[in-house]
Amino acid sequence: MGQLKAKDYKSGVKPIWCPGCGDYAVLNALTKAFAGLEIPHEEIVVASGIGCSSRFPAFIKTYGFHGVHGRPLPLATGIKLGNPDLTVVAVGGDGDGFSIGGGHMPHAARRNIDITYIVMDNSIYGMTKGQPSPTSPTGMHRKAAPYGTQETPLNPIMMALSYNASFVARCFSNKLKEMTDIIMQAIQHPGFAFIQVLSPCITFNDTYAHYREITQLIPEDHDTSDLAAALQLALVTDTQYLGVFYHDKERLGYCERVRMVQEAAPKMSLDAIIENYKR
Amino acid sequence: MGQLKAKDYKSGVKPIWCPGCGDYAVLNALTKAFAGLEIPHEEIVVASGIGCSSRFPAFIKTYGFHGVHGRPLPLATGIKLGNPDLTVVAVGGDGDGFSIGGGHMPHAARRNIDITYIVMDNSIYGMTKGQPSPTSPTGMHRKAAPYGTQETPLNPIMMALSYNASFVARCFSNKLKEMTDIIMQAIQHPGFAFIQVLSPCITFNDTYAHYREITQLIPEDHDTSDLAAALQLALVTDTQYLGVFYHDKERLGYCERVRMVQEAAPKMSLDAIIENYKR
Amino acid sequence: MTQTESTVVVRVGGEGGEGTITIGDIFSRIAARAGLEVYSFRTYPSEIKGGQVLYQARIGTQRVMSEGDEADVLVAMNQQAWTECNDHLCSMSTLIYDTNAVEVPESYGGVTYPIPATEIATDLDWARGKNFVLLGALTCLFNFDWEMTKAVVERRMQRHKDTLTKNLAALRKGYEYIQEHYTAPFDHALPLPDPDTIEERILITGAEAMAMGALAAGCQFYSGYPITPATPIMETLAKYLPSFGGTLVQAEDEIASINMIIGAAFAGKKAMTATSGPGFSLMIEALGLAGITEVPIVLVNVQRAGPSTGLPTKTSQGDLFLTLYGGHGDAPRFVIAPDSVKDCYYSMINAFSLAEYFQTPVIVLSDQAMASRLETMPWDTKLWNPVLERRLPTEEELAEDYRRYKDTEDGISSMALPGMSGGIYLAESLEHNEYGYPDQDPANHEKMMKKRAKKTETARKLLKDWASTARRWGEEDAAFGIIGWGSTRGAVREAMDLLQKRGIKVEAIYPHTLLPMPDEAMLSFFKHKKAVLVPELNFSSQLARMVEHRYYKALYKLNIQFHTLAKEQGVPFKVQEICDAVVKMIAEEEGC
Amino acid sequence: MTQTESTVVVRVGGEGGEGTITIGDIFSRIAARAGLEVYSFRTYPSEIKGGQVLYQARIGTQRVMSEGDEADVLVAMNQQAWTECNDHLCSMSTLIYDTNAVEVPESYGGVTYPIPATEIATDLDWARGKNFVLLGALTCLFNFDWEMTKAVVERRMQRHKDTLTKNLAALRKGYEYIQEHYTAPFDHALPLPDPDTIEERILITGAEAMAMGALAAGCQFYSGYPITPATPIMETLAKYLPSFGGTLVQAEDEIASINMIIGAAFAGKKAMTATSGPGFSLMIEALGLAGITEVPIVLVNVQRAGPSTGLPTKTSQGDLFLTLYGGHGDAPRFVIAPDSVKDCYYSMINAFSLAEYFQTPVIVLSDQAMASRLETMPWDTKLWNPVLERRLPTEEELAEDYRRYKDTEDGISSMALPGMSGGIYLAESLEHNEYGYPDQDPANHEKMMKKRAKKTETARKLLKDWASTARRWGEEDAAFGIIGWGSTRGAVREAMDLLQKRGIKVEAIYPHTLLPMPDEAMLSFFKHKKAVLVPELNFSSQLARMVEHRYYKALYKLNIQFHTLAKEQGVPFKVQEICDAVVKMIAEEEGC
Ligand SMILES: Cc1ncc(C[n+]2csc(CCOP(=O)(O)OP(=O)(O)O)c2C)c(N)n1
Ligand SMILES: Cc1ncc(C[n+]2csc(CCOP(=O)(O)OP(=O)(O)O)c2C)c(N)n1
Ligand code: SF4
Ligand code: SF4
Ligand SMILES: [Mg+2]
Ligand SMILES: [Mg+2]
Repeated sequence: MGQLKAKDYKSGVKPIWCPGCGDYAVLNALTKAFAGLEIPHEEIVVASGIGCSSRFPAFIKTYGFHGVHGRPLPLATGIKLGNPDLTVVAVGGDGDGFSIGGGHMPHAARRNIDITYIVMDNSIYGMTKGQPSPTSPTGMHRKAAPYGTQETPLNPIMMALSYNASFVARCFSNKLKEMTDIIMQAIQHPGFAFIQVLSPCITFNDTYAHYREITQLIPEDHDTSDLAAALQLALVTDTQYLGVFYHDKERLGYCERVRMVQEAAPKMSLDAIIENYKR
Repeated sequence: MGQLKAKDYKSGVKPIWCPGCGDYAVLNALTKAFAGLEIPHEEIVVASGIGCSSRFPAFIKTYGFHGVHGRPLPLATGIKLGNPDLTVVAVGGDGDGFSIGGGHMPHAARRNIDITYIVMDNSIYGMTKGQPSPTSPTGMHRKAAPYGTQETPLNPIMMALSYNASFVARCFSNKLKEMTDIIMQAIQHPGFAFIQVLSPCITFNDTYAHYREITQLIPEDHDTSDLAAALQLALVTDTQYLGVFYHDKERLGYCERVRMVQEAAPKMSLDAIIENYKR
Repeated sequence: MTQTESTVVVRVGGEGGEGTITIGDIFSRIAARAGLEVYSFRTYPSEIKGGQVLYQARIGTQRVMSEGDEADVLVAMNQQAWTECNDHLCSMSTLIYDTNAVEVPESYGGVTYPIPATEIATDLDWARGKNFVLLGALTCLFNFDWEMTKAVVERRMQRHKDTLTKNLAALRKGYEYIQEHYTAPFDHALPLPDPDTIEERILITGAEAMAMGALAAGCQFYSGYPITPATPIMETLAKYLPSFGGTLVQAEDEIASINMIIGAAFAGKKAMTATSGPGFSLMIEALGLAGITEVPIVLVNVQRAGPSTGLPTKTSQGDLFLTLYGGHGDAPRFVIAPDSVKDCYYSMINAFSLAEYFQTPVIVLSDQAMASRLETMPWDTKLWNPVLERRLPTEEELAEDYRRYKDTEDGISSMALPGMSGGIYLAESLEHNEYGYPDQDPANHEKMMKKRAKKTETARKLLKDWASTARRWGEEDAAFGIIGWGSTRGAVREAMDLLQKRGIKVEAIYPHTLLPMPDEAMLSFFKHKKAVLVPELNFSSQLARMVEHRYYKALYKLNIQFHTLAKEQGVPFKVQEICDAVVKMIAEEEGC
Repeated sequence: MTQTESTVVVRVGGEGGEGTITIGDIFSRIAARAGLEVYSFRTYPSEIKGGQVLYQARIGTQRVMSEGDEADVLVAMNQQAWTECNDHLCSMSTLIYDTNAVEVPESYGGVTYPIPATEIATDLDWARGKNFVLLGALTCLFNFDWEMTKAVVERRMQRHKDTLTKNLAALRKGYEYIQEHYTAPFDHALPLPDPDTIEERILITGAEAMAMGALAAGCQFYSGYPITPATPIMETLAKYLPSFGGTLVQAEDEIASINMIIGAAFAGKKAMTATSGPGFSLMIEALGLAGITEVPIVLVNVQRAGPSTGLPTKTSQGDLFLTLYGGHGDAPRFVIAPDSVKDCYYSMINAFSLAEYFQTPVIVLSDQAMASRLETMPWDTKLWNPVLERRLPTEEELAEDYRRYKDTEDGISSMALPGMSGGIYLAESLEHNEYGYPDQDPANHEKMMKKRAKKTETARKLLKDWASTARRWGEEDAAFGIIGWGSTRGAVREAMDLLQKRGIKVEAIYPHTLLPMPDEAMLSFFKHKKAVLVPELNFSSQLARMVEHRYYKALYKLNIQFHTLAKEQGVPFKVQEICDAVVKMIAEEEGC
């Protein structure tokens, strides 16, 4: 097992992504992370929603589930609870995760379900050909917004922190090594880990140059156990910090809590339960 | 018009609420606010979802819409955009707003749609007889959670701030005067105003005493234009601060932005548009 | 006693929040404990407190099949209870009432038991206990043993320790009030069996029976969102699932619920959710996902009256079309319609069997009346049908070129579970090839559509051998028939008894699965019929339209006239309504 | 030329991202500009780049009704385009190809135009321009005027100023290459009309036509969520709505979309959304809300192949059942099925009329093929049917005891708008009384169910007088019939032409509204039929099942045999498939 390479985790199906799409880097980082952690293929499930980024599971050699738009989190939650021994990674796009699926993250976070959630955020709807997404900047012109978007972009890191997610990080497709490292930490984290990856859509919203300019690693002295400090970093938007904002190492993951409930529950047979209905 | 009293805004339909339910105070505060602002009955719409709190529109003498569970925000957004001259208030419960409807608030906030959204938060599902809600404390025992809830409660104020809502406040049903005053500010605010009301469910989760103990007015010197400061206050959960956390007086409301787009758009007839399809 | 001499209908009416349901429920349990058969019905407003509430318990010395059309005994906690009931009470009936809350005009000719319940309770410094005063009086009239009565109350109220003593005192006072003031025998008292000879039965609601069925089937994962009237299924499983190593998650909404159970089932667990109309509507998208990815899930829809929020606490059978046809594009699903509380239990076992074996979503279509009523049922663990399990890949399959969606003859392919080495595949919501990878080729699409659809035909064959795929009552050669589904069964069967007494022969059929339809049973049922009636609790006669369409050729050939009886009022059929409709049908057909 | 002598089918095939669709689209526009009739079809994978792409333009000197079964001319940009097409190309056909990308075996017997497109483009230092080289060659072969060709390209590419000059150079090179190398006349060239006599027509997609129809109807509010293939409706309205003082919101999801339009319509605006299968499934809950609160909304469902994500870029008619029956409980809705691009325009106007007048949701059921194809259509603003508006309360009504949900004879009650003094009411998702306040009384529920259902009957009466509630083609006394819906119409009409040439008489009917069904037209259609064929693009013959059920008595009485033709492959019918099915039906019926 120790001999597994990143490429062994590629399914061999040619990604449908445009050449230069930021999502390739995420595929590389995740396969590297799996290889680095030596997780057997069959003990991994990658679940996704719908979008370019969500086509991910077809390209990776693990069990996969390409679900419906916006629901990778409930799907992955069910998978993990269905078999807590699995390593479960949910992936998707910014439209998938912050627009139609935006209602699920608060609950994945408050359950602290032991999955890693990677959002490939390109601030655009790639698959449907370039409509503004919840993280698109105000004033962006697209066919669906010919007069420019009138909305303020959401701040996914702030949101994740406000949901009290126990692991919150940001990566950039251009920084493969850092991303691999963070994904490895996230997978090892027993609880809900959220990673926003700035992953440019080269076809409809090429932000590589912009992000190269405004991204910056989180200062080394940042205390990742300090939520208030994490919020301060997240508030800054003209610089986009990269790295781990917050990491709560104390809180129990949901699977552990479920296990404790099961342990606390009296063992009963159906006949014993039925006794209750006899009286 | 100037002679309107709060009671003139009551519909005469007897609320279905249990005696002592916190929602009565919200009804009183909102009617007082309407009277105080001298808004004619017919220029107001109160829209809601489903829940005890969401039965609200039947009890108030304005146009009303009792919609489906979790959707008061899209409904109210449509109403306001359908007729921007109206005063539109969305109301609902914590289950309605933070569970099934949790995906809508980020978008109402980033649009900055000119409506007031009042969540009567009783940390319980009242109408369905007492299941835990997203704001229920960890370890709470109910029929649906006989081993105690395993989730961390959400922090609605933090969430609203992280969505960059332009007006964010918390009230307590026991403090009618303060609530009335805050609702008046919210209605006058041209943009999205979010108010969390601690509104105990006397039947399934009587938190009056608890809240009397842990609530405290926001210090007078708090600068409501300072988002970072607001976040610090919101982080505190053993004390529940009451008052306005954040108020962005600069940002344009959505209706104004829509108006500007309409103004910028060239006036065209259908025939003129069709010309484009002739070539 | 109205329909059957050996049963009594006791109705308790009062304001919501006064403990009306509580004493109705406890009365049912005492009666069951005393060895009587019970069948209850409750209606309440969607308010939490306030609003008029009604609990009806029908008790008897033989099996009770419906809640009964009219009350024999009314316990009136407030004026409205009496007023509303007065029109329906036949003159020989009996009224027990709180004299401090209800005024009965002198002209009223029925038997009355006036009891100053509020006064008695207030004297105990426990005014809220007036309901227990009335309950005490009621049980005394029925000659129920005091110790047994007390034991049942103690058990039911064990979570309310603080008020138990006071309520017991109130109960006692009511019991004694009857003993002291009334010596004449009570008209409606039923002969009680010797306590030692009482056959073991359980008293259970449809919702609880469904939860028990899920446990019996081996359900290990539940995710659901509260909704009236489905919540009790979740609450029952919340209590017991952990004892079986299972997991229950209260999801953030119905969309999350169904996606979670799809995930858990994909991971290898038997998984289910339960909801009602509005929640079911929200699950339609993901139902198609389970269909195309071939993940076994069980969904319970406890129907309530729609459309939209409608009448959330009232019963209906208005979701049939949505359940049969609700989905964009065609994907297989099965539908089971339990027709009694007991059948709720078995239906869940069958639902899991079908879901797991066919890797297809199965919907159990129940309703508010059935899910929330108490019924006595004998407890036996014998299963009517084999329990079927998921087909897992063999070692050979996994060893080489495993194809998750292999196009087999019966449409069923083996399903690898994450963790199985060699079984890696993609569960894909896009049209896919046999390996699960996206494939948009026209021929592939057609092939996979056919593969999935084959499962329905395989199921139709399999179900033929199953006991009770369709239930039939009455005489096969009867010229007049009734086709029904779900919880209308009780009223129909009682109506048939009454009709039989009048010399009218009718046969009834209740399909257990509505998808696939039990064609053979239906066609054999039609054989001797001249006309059939399809009674159902919805506005547009949904079952009738479906059946008429499916079998119109047979109906035409056999010249069978089709009659519908649609009722959409939020309340169950009365036995009399069924009788009347049958009589009318016969009159029309016989031209008299 | 295959089906009709006066049309040519040009197919362009290549890798996604190579500009295949671009040149196909521009070619269509050039042909239209030259005065020819155009009907196009496109299929592409759901990938953004990569995957095989196909664009088919059928052009002709007279009205073209389908995309044509086979290509007369293939423009092959890559090897796969040629390989895939080879089987289908009849030997007399013509191949234009990039010699640098495609190898054609010597054995190939068709006419070929080998063009070193990549080389030519690379020589211009603009390798990506190879598609324009091929386009230039193609237009030259068809004798299209160079200046006109150039003007169309300039206009279409105006947003890509940076590459325009290079592409025009490539275009010119391709045009010249033909002029230089081929002098013999091109087999497929069509006679071109004198530019001055060309009748004014527009070239428009179904999606754009629906957007125009919405504007014509006075739509003022749109909220939608992107989804293939419905997005172009949103994008077109985003561009134009503000010019009419209207508002467009890109919502966070489909649930928000439909709730927003309900809100806007409640506030007084004509409001709509558009979506496809998965999004439509998510709207089912709120559709019932619009039904019970009686709020007028228009929903467009541009169908794509399901189930679930299915084949998102491919066409289907698989959502009919969901559209007709998708809802918990019964609430009225109307369904309109446009059957051509032109009809897309009028259908939207009719949809708003029905929605507003009846205060009921109306669903326009289109599909991917119809929405995304270009068709030439004459532009006339004459409306076929009256534009109906919402009934507002009179002053008298508002002055006293206004009842929003008054139970009127036709089921329609006046609708006050917020802002109207005296009109205050509650739009209520619970069952309600005439004022809108919750009322759970059984009799009230039944009354209000009936009130709402009355609107369907009123509409049925009204629609009888409407032009084109059902369209019929062919001879009324034909013994054989075709019943179809939506975009299969073109193939059916062409098939009828072919059949007629062979002396086979057929009549076809296309209901414009599928709910309510145009019963009179249907029954009159049946009169002389011996057998009917129902071709449709879904797996389970949904329209056939609905029609068969609705009219089975008539069908039986008239002894009409019912034949289905179901195709669920993601692609439209070929004309030949319809012909074959009709011939087969006739053979079976005539027993030969
Ligand atoms: C219910 C539903 N609504 C809409 C769609 C159409 N759709 C497909 S992908 C997508 C958005 C993709 O954006 P994002 O999630 O950011 O992914 P990206 O393509 O940018 O990676 C949408 C709206 C759908 N498939 N299902
Ligand atoms: C789609 C849907 N799911 C579930 C329900 C059932 N339901 C009604 S109210 C409610 C929750 C109410 O809780 P909350 O919003 O906190 O309001 P409260 O009653 O506490 O004021 C639920 C789950 C519903 N009506 N619709
Ligand atoms: S369209 Fe954008 S997001 Fe999609 S594959 Fe291409 S570059 Fe990536
Ligand atoms: S149940 Fe709770 S929330 Fe509902 S009305 Fe009663 S006190 Fe209020
Ligand atoms: Mg994106
Ligand atoms: Mg609540």
